[in-house]
Amino acid sequence: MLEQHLAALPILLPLIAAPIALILGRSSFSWAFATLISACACLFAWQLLDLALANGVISYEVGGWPPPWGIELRVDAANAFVLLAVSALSTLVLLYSKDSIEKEIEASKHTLYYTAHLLCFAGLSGILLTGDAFNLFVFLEISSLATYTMVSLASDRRSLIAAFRYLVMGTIGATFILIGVGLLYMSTGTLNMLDLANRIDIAESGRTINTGLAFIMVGVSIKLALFPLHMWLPSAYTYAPSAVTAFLASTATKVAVYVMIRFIFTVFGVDHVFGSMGMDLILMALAIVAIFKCSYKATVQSDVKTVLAYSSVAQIGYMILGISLVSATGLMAGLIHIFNHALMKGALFMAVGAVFYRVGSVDITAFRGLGKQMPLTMAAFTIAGLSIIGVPLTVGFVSKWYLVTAALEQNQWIVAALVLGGSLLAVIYIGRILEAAYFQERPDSQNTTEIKEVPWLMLAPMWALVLANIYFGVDTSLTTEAASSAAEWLFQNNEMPLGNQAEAK
Amino acid sequence: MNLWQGIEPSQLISLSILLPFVGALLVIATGKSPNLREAVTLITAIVLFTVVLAIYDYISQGGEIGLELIELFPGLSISFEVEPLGVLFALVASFLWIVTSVYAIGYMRGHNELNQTRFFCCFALAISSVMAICFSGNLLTLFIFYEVLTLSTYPLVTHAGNDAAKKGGRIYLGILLSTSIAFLLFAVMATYSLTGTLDFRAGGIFDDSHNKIVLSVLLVLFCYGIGKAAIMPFHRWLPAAMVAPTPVSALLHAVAVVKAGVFSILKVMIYIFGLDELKDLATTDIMLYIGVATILLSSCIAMTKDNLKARLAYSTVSQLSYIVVGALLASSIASAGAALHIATHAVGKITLFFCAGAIMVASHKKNISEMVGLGRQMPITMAAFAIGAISIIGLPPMAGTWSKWYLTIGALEADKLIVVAALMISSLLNIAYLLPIPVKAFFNTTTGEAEPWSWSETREAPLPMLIALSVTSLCCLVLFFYPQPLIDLVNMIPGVSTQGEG
Amino acid sequence: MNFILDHYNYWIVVFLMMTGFYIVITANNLVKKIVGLNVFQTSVFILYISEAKVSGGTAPIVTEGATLYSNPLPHVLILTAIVVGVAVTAVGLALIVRIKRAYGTVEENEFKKMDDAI
Amino acid sequence: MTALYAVVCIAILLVMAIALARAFYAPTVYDRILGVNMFGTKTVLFIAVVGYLMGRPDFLDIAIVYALINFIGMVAVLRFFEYTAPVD
Amino acid sequence: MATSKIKVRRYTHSAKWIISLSIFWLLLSGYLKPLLLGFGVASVVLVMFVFNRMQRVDNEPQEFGTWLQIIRYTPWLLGQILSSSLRVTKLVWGSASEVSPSLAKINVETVPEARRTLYANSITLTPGTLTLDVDGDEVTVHALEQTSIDELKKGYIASKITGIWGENK
Amino acid sequence: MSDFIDLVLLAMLALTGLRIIFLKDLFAVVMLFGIYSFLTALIFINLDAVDVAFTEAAVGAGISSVLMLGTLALTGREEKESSHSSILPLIVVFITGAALIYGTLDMEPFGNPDNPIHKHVAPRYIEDSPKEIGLPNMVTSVLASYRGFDTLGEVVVVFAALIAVLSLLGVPKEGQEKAPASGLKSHQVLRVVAKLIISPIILFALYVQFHGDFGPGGGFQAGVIAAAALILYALVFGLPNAVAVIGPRFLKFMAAAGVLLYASVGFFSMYKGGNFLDYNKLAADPVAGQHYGILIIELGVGITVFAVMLNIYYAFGNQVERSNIQ
Amino acid sequence: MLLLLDIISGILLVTGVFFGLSGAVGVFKLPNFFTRVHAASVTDSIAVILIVSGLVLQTPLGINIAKLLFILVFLLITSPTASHALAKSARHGGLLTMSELEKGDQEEKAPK
Repeated sequence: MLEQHLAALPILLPLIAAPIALILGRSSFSWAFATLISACACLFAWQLLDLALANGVISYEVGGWPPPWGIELRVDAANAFVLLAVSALSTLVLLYSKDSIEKEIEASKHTLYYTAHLLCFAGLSGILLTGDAFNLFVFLEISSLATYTMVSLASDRRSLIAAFRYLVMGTIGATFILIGVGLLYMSTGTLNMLDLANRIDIAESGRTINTGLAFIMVGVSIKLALFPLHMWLPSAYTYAPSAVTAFLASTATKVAVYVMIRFIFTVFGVDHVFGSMGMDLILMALAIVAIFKCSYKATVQSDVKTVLAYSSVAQIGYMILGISLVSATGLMAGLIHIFNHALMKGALFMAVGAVFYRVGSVDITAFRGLGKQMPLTMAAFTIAGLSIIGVPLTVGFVSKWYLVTAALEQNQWIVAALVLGGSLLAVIYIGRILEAAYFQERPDSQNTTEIKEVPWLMLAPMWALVLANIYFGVDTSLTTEAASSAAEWLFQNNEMPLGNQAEAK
Repeated sequence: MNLWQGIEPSQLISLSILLPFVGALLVIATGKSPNLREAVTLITAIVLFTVVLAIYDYISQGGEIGLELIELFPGLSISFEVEPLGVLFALVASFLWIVTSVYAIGYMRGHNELNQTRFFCCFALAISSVMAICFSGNLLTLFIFYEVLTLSTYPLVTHAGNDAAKKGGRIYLGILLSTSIAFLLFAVMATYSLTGTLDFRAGGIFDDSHNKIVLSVLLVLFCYGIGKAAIMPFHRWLPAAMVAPTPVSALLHAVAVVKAGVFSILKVMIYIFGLDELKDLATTDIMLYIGVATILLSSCIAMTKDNLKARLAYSTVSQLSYIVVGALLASSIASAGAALHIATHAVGKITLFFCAGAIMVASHKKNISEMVGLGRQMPITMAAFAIGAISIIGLPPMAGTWSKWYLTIGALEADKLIVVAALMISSLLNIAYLLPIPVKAFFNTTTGEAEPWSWSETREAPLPMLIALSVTSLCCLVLFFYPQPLIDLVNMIPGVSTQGEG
Repeated sequence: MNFILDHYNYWIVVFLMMTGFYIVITANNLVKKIVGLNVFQTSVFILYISEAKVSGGTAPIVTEGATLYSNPLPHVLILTAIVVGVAVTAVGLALIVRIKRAYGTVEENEFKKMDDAI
Repeated sequence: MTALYAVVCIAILLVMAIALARAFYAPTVYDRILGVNMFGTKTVLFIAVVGYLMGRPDFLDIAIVYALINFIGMVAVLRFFEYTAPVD
Repeated sequence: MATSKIKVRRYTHSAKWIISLSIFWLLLSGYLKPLLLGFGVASVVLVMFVFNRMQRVDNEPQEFGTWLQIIRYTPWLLGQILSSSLRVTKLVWGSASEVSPSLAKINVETVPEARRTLYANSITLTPGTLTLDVDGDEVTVHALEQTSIDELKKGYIASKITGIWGENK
Repeated sequence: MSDFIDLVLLAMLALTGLRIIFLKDLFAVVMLFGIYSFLTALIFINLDAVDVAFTEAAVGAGISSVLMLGTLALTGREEKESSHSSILPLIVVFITGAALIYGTLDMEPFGNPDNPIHKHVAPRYIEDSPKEIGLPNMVTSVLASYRGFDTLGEVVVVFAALIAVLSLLGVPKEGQEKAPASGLKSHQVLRVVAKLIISPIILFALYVQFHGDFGPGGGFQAGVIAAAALILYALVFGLPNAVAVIGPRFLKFMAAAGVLLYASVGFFSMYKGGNFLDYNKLAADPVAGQHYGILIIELGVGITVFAVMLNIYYAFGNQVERSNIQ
Repeated sequence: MLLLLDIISGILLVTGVFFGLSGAVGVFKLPNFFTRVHAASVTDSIAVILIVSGLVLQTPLGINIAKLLFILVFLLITSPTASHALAKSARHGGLLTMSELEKGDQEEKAPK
């Protein structure tokens, strides 16, 4: 029973849990319930990944209708891998948010927050698992709406503007995707991604399809905050409540990156997108500019959350760079970085949230002397920060290693050099914060005795992520296996049969 | 030595790495009681030395030790492999750790430093990573622990916590991390993508099938990527790191950090490029001359520095380039000289730093101009200083003689007369900036009149410090008369020999 | 000529979309931005529905005598999309109300000045 | 009959266009509302007639909805003026 | 006694509503399948439930006329509408100067309270006049021509309404 | 003829769009937006998309406009002069538009029955759905059964919007004392008429709910219409009265219950051994199963949409009344 | 018989449209707002009545007739209500006085 529906459960569980959480009403009930559900979903995601690695593709026909007539959920190594990261992060952030949210959001809205979180999680799972282009749009909107809610929940008034900007940009992005899907549908008559891939006929209606491709790419790029379209991200991440930022930064954009991978590799085909359209060059250029421009911007910000937000944009550049290298290794590097970056940024934002919890500010000056007052938090921040820089024995190094390897494989020496050059900027922006934390004294005006370590419920998930940072930085077998089989699968999946009963009709 | 007989040889490696690590943890655990903490440090240091000796024993009998830990990437793991050069470095480092620990105990107490626990802990961590570097079996392992070393010494550099320390620390970390990430990592990965392996192999892993131009570029990247070797213009971190407490400077500049740098360079030249391949590369000469220029320029800068530690720092920069030059000469003798120089310079320079620290603790003097007549107050210290200085200059009967000798022979053999000349000039410069210090201390007096010396006026540094600097200065002497074990060890390095080609 | 007759519908729809898009980008007032967003989305809906049309066909509800029906699938999609649109609009407007309360204005250039914008 | 429906349709479209013009350019805000209201009622009629024109008159439900929404829209506008004094 | 009368009135009122709504449902649906009829019953019950809640909340009783009253009133109204339209049309296509708009307040004490809405809407629909305001016993009327006002003041419509629906008590 | 109507309506749309750009009076903008939605819905009817037209009219012209007006009541009517130049946006828009036009060049002719879009997936819906599902309205079949998952998503989107609005604006408290100024007290005529038509409208909404299988309509449209009826009540009689009739907390519960009702059908079919939302398993006869499934999920949709729309209006209305009192 | 029905409904439709058109023109042509309301409101009603009746005559007996009649009733109730409410609102908004008082000197009571 469970086995049969495994592919649907990670979406359905949070989807159903959201209204129940709303009905539960009491904030502690809904918190416990949401966490439990998220943990279950995480467990299922784990099993799914196992299953996908063992059996290849799992197809689930919702409503019992075979694709392309019905909606199909399609699990392979790639999305199961990302789903695992998302669900794990969701669970950890929920654990973390109990205390953090109490501080940052007024009590009457806690239940709404947990509901929104579950909705967002459900939306992200849906985006990952669905095999239907339009269904993807629907889930995209579920997660986006929940995201706007969560961003605007912060008490800072600037969060409202951030959320509004996010809403406008996000909706434009979604509408672009809608246009793209419409154009594709028009020239193929189908919405199922695999079926689309089989039926796309460049010779017949190339211009329509190419336009569709362009619109989907731009739309997804807005959602994943690719460089010139990233304007919404820094303010949204900065002013959102800490737990929200931790969740979004580590999942939402990653899922969008996955969507881009999915469209490029599964729907349009590498040969077309990169071969004849030359999209790889555009993506590569944008990714590199993103890495440098945004890393630089990160070095001159004074608000630590903004620093990390810009860093996120830069890191997304790395993922896109991996994709744009057009090789299995590059794609694998991108996928690994999706997973790894979730670990790093999750931990970093949680640590920043912990600082906010105690100090009430996340300006860089607020970090002064915290190395002594909040040793565990700052140690977590340090390790995760080193991971962002790409220091060996952390996950950051693993991603960077594969990325450079991929670049060198393609004889893109300059790209490889630029990737490494980009990490130098990370040294600067992480270094500034660490220096404040460890080598500057707290200003006397602030009462230093009150600042102590945060509650264990915040520390535990933070350190879980930090340890994961190290664990997956040393034992790379799981990530590498999953990512490489996913990458290989994506590269040669064009001949896959459609659904379980593809031959039925 | 039979202490470790019962243990599987491969476990000796992990033991040598884990010991200081465990020591560091113990230091944290015993942080509340200084005595216990220092006892732990000392005992760990001594035990470690015995382990390294055991390894040496095993190696000198022709044994081979290897250890593969975890597979980081498919086909690439963190692995260790003992070879003579590494043993040499490990011996030096582990021995000097004992000495430095003794010294540091005296220094820290004498100076009433804060955060001593952090200090000893990071110290032990640094040694741990140095051990890992010594025995690393491939470039990846080397790179990883190279980075760990940088990070674990950063808190040491900024130990004082004031603005100057922070600034120094920033430069230190900035240059070392950025060069290693931007150049070294890139070079490592390029090597991997070219050859498909990163293992250290006798004779190198590159061969004629690889594009010479690419290799030339790689050579430059390696040389600059290993920023710890302080080749100009990436030498700035070294003087900047002088803000650290003296035991740290001693460790950083004589043993752990800088030697890890030149050791890495030697290792890359010998085991990755291979000396034969190295000869054919266009950039070898360029780098060689940059090394030569570094030697001369930094010697000149050293002369202008009045601050004793700064002078010593620039001296270190120039001495490091000896080793780089030795490696880049691509001759077996020069390489042997370079390898030997690791050891001889280590003992010499650490003596000098010990002395500088002792002077600071005892008389609070930092500048050379203030040290006039100091020899009367601190005769033992200044005598040791003189010994160290002579060793650095390369005059008999001090250890430095041997390494300089082989370096010069190697340069001659390679027909690089400019290098020979540079070595000579540099020695003269060494004399010019080092010898005046003991001379002033002993023979000049502030009043101009030589007053008779008496014990009542001596205000030597605390006893542990004195012991430490005496031991190292003695080593300088001993290694001159009894260098054979080291030379034997060096001769065991494939392709390197003190006997010249053939 | 035939080509124009076959495609004019799409072209006007494109024009409409761009009108909405332009309003979203240039509008200074947030309410107008939301209106623009709606215009933009609504135009996309027309694109879909245009795709579904079959000349000579009739609405996809079974009736006697009809053989040619328009394609029902885009209709379904757009039903969903309309709902999504109104959901986004409601959230956007709610945000505007809060912004007005927090800043006293809903003109973009005015509250940009109030907070140091990033 | 179809031709007649067509003519009626076109005529209603014309009326709608005029109402639209009023809504575009109105001397007072009330004229604008008047235009919009007129547009709404004509739309209801248009839907009814178009149903007959296309031979499927069973979509009158939509016309009902239009009428309803048009009315609610008017009420909402009036309600709006309770709060903001109209200026023109 | 009085309360029971009100109760009875409320019941008959509800019954009227239920019947009208049921007829409305049947007309809309046109299906006589048991399932849909069941839905119909459920719907009417639901609507009545909501309706009663509204009644209780706002306390504004509504009264229907009988069908007969409506049927008697409608043709007259239709005729009025037609003539009014003709007048307006003439005005529109004629020259604008013919318009001489005017404004008046008319006393409508005779019209029962519950019929004032009907009265007001009827005025709007009849030739040349437009109700602007219903305020207690006075109705403000705008007319295209003064003559219309005079006609109104004569109480033609008012008497028509009271004639059909009865006088103010 | 149909093409001609299409063209005229599109032209009106284009003019409306253009006019919106240049109008600075936001009230007029919102009015024109209402017209825009009406026109769009007319086009939908003309293009045979009756269900969509139904929804667009109710949502675009109805709910959206009402909410926009509510917002305007709080934010003011005038748009101020924008400071940034309009050259860059114009270029962006022009490029985007040019890309789309380029894309249309390869499009199949408008309305041609041989287009690929009509040849691949759709034929099964048109030919087999009356047999497989047993409903004359194909849109309902596709919406509720073939793509029932999408519709679940749609309901959740609406639910998410409720969560967002509740968290942003809050809801009016129940059992508040009646604010004297609320409602259109002075419009006596309006009150009488509104009261008269509200009940039939609700009944009409329920009719739309239960007849979505046969004609245009369904849960979503029904929910919106019913909500519109109560919004009318709230507009005329004041928010406190409306809240007293149906309270926001009950609506919140309803919104959640609707989603759960929908999902429970899916889980029930899982329990019966089918996939999620596989209605064939709900009854012994697959067609009957489909019918039951669709009825119930449409009910779920209707309940949620009604509750959410009304509650969102409450939230806005509450803001307006509060600001009015102050 | 059928022809007769066609003719009658044709006439109804055409006249209905004509009235609608007149109203639209009136909305532009008439001099002030309240007169324009007259035009719009009255012609709306007649147009609705005529056109819907025309359609009813073309419809076979069934639910469609019911719906048409419902539309008719609904519009007949709401349309004058809306016009009235609008005019009232306009008057309260202060629109009445401007053009009215210039001409209407015969008014006995000037509105406030």
